[in-house]
Amino acid sequence: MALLELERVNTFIGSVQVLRDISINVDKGEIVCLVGRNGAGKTSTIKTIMGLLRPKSGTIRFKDEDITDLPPYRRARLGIGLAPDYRGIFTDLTVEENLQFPKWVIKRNRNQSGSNIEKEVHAIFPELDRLRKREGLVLSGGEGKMVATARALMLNPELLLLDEPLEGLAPIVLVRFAERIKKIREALGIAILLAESNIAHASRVADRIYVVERGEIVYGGSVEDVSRDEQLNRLVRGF
Amino acid sequence: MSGKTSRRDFVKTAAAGIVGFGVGAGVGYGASQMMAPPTGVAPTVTKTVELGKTPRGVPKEPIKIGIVSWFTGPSTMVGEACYGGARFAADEINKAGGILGRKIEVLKRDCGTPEVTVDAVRRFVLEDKVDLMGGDVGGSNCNAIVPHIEQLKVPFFFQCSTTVKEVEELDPNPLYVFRTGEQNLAEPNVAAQLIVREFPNAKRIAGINPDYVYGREAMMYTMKALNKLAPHMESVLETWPPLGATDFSSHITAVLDAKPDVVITACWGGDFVTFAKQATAYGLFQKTNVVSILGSMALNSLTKDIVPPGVWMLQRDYYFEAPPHNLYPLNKWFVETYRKRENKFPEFDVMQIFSGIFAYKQAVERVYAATGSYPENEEICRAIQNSQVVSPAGHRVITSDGQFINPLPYGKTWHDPKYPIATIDPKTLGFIMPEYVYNPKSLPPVLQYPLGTGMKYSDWIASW
Amino acid sequence: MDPETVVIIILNGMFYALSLFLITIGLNILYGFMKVLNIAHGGLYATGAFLTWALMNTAAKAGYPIYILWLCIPVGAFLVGLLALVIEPLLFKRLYRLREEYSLLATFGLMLVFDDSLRMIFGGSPLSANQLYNWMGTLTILGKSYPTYNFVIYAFAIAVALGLWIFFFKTKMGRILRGTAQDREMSACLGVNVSILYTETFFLAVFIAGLGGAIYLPATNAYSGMGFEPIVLSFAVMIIGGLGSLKGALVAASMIGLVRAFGIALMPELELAVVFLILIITLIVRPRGLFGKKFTREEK
Amino acid sequence: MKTKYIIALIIGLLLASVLPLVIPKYYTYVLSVTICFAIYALGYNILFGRTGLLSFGHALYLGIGAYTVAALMRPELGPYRIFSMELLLLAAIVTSAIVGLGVGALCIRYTRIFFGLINLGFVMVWHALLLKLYHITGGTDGLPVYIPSTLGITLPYETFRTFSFYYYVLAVFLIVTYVMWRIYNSPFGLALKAIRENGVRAEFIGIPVGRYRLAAYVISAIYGGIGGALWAPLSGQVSPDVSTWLTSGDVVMMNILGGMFNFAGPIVGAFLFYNLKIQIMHFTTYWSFILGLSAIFFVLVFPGGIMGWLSTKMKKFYGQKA
Repeated sequence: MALLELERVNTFIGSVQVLRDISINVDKGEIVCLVGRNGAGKTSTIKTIMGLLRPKSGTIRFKDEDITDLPPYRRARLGIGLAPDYRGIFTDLTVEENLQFPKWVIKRNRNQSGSNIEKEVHAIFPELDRLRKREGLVLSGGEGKMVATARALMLNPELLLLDEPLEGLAPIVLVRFAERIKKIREALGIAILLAESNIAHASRVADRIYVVERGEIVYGGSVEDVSRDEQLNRLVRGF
Repeated sequence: MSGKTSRRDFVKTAAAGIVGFGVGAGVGYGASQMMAPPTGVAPTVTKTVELGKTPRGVPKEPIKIGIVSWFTGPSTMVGEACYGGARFAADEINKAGGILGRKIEVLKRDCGTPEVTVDAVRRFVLEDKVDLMGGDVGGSNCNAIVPHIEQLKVPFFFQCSTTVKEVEELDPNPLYVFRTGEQNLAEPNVAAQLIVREFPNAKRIAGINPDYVYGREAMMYTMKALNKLAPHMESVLETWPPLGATDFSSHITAVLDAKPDVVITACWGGDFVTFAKQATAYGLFQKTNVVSILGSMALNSLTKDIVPPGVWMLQRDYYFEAPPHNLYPLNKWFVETYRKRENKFPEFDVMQIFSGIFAYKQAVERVYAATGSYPENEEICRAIQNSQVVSPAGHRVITSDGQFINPLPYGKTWHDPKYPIATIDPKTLGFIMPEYVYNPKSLPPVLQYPLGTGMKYSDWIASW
Repeated sequence: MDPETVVIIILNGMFYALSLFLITIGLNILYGFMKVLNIAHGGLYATGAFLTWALMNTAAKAGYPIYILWLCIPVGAFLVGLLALVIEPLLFKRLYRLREEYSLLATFGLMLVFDDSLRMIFGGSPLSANQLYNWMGTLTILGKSYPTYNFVIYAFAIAVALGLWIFFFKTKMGRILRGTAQDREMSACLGVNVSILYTETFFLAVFIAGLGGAIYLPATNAYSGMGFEPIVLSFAVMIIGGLGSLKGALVAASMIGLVRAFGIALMPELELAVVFLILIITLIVRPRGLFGKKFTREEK
Repeated sequence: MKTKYIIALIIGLLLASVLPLVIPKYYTYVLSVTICFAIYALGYNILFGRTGLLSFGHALYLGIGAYTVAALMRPELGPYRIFSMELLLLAAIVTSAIVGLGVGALCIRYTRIFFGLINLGFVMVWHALLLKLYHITGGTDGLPVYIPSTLGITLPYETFRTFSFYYYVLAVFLIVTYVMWRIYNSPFGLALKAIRENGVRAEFIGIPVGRYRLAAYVISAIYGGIGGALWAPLSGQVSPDVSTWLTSGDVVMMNILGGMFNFAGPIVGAFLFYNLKIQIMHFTTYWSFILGLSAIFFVLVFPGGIMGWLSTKMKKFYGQKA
């Protein structure tokens, strides 16, 4: 059964329609990737799932619960974690404080494994120890992505939303980070929905892929099928 | 109850327009020492008659009184006093049948800044078509509106806000302007006399005065008079907190640092309350002598724990215990009735507008009686000039330039368990009589301030 | 001027400075978190004084002991805070979305409403509650009398400053606030109920302003219009110190307080102008203020 | 289309010129004051609505205009006193332009709240000087303003304030409104709009943003000066309270009430604001309570101001027709 289900979701920003009849689903423990060009609607989809954008019609279900009208903080408490494309690190706070932030907010964790999550996260991202005292302002791009991801995990979510986690990373770092994403699933068994603009990168991590174009899902299927489909590849690349 | 009879007496007395020393005034404090009452009705009356106008009937519509004063901001208590006094007078007159049958309505309008005051006055005249105006607007606003009043040709009864500048420069020959209280030039003079009398050995004088025309004039003329009366006294420091200040500590510290023998303050209203409280804590009252020129405007706010005993307080021209109630029942009735109405003790503003309105009433009735025609504003004003009126504070003579002449009560503050507020110790209560107000060295050589000659006040002081 | 007097002048300057400080903190919090420049803060300061007056006056009339009167100060401030819980959801929630000038105008309107409501309820005469001030008596410092109550104010303001510092930098709630101030969307995504947090923050800011009014009441008095003068000076303090800076507010408020106190002693004619000249010079030389953060491109 | 405008204009003018004959005297005076404020608000809007700079100290220029007039009429000047309204206006324009240029040069580097507050700083310094330089400015008393001669004719008190000066003010108003209309529709005026929308982008497309902002500032300063200069003889008195941050708030209120993105907005706003104030003051001393409430109401309900609301209504209406 699906963990997250979007059904014919239409979203507008102002008077511009950014999502048209989007229907996707993510199952438990699955890594799903939204692939599309810049401005295709990936970030809008993720924002709609998080509640930062309100759909005009359609429904969003999470764990069989209709969350279409819930505000973001309720969704976060239900178990959706987000690492946005702009990282969203609190620059005034140290890395440590950034990581602790979700714990301060939500006093009681969803399941009782709350105390372990910290260890698990540190096991996945051992570099965090080194950064601990660093201020959010002085992090490099890769470090920022890592902290943002780790912070989202501290919510102990069942669904992790990663918006362009691989964008702008150096090739070596990129490969390593992609491995980490897989490791997250292995260690925590949670589902991950990520947005990516490069099919090759997406296929490194994803089980399934949705291709988004102009706010519409144009394709949904396995990684292999997409990689072979030259037309889709061209569509996503833009040439 | 004696209050009731007195009131009727009073209304009757005033209504009949008895010139001279009436029943109430006869016992009035210091009435015998009043200036000789000049007579000014006759010329006006004859003039009207000579002109041979068709007699004007009594208008049907009520008489409108416009009160211009502070109804917002830190000085609201002043506006409330003026408005309360005017309504008090109006109610009393209406109960007795009005002025020639015309009832009185009281309107009020906020003054605020000089421009707003000018606008308020203009609006009263042009839109509401008031018959007379009154109010305590403060020195700055007074200076601003006086030229307009003379142009708009509607009488205005100032309470206590007239300045030397107004009297000497802006409106030296007023017709429509009346000053129901002492001019500002009176007080500094009296303050100087008080200082010379009470502290003959003082040398160093300091001042904490509000930073506007009144405060400036009060300090300047007190020092001018002191230089003449006691040349050994000198001003060592003058500080100017803004009107409406909440923190006087810096000013008090600066004054204490100058080690004065006497401190003069013209702070009034809420300012005086704050000043008194902070000055107590800084030990100002213990370390030096304080003479307050207008502190009594804060009368109802001076709860017993604020004012320390022993501040010399000049009471402008009316203090609710003077004339003493046992000697002068009219005052007793006035204070008691006002307290019943407003749950407050009447400040001098209350008394001033009250007697101003009665002077107006008296003038209208008198001219009407003489000519059989309802008078125009100009006639009314000329009839008020050089007339007299019985007021709760005693007898009032009105000079040809619209000045109500009266003695100034003064005394040291203390707390009488009878009252919830600080009052004047009756043992120290004294009056400075009008002739001394304008004549500080009645000790020889006698110099009379030549009222009405247009001599400048500073020139007069210089001639002592 | 003897050195003793200089000490007293400095104390006087701080007396004035700390009232500005207590208002400015609230302004800073509201601007820092919600980007609302709240002119009505002066009105809330005044409300603090008036409500405390009502409590103290009732208590004194009923003959309650002095510690009850002390208690009136926090209770009065708390009541003002409760007021914040009403106006925040009703008015300010709608302002967060609007442009700055709209919120300026609306809070300006609210300031007028506050000022007049106080006059309607409490009348126009100044109200004083002197029991505590008199009870504390006078202290002799270097041979000069000085009101003991002022030290209560100093101690109190320092406690507030320290307390806030600890709150913002050492407590969970404070750090959540700082994070939310920077990125409200992100913190919502991390589970923060921003709407409630804003209400709580608003309560805190208003509570401090109310405390300012309450604690100054015994030393001065409450009168209608009392909120207008400090609010404009507090804007100056806020800008000179740097938007959102606690330290800056303290330093700038002290600066203005001292300039004013020495100005009265040395050059009374220019005291008021100097305060605003400092503001202008600060803005020209260092627009982000003494302790303000560097502007981001968007803020410029 | 054009003829429709011209007919409307002629009707408006006719109405404006017969109005003093119909309405009570006091309201002719009120109307004249309103027009002065309309000039002031109109000038403010080129800065606020057009260029997007919120100044919280624009009463500085109202004060400068008014005090220039009052100062040149001072009796101390003896034979050098100026009574000609035309010369006084010229003097007010020159002084406000000079001050505007100086202050503006320091201000225009900033935007948003910083621009607003640096202006607040200047108006308060000016206010403090007016207040404290007692011997020059009269302190809190301010200065009296005498009746000037208009076009060489001096009229008596009543006629002047409640009749003749109205037409003078109206004439000046028409001229400056026309000038402002031309400015709005000039390339310069359109460039200001671009600056408001996005200062950085405007710079990229070659608009000298700083200089244009300064020009807008000086224009608004001059309009403020004209408004103040015309208002002073009407009032008959100027005092430091003309120029405070509170009175600076009034002009912001006028612009927002009327609608700051509409050319006629500030004029409507000034009319509405001043008359609202006058009328409320008539009924109650709690006028600032009602004024405050209406400010909040307008911000929440008509954030585009009266004219903004009207024009969207009109557009809808005409849009449906077409």
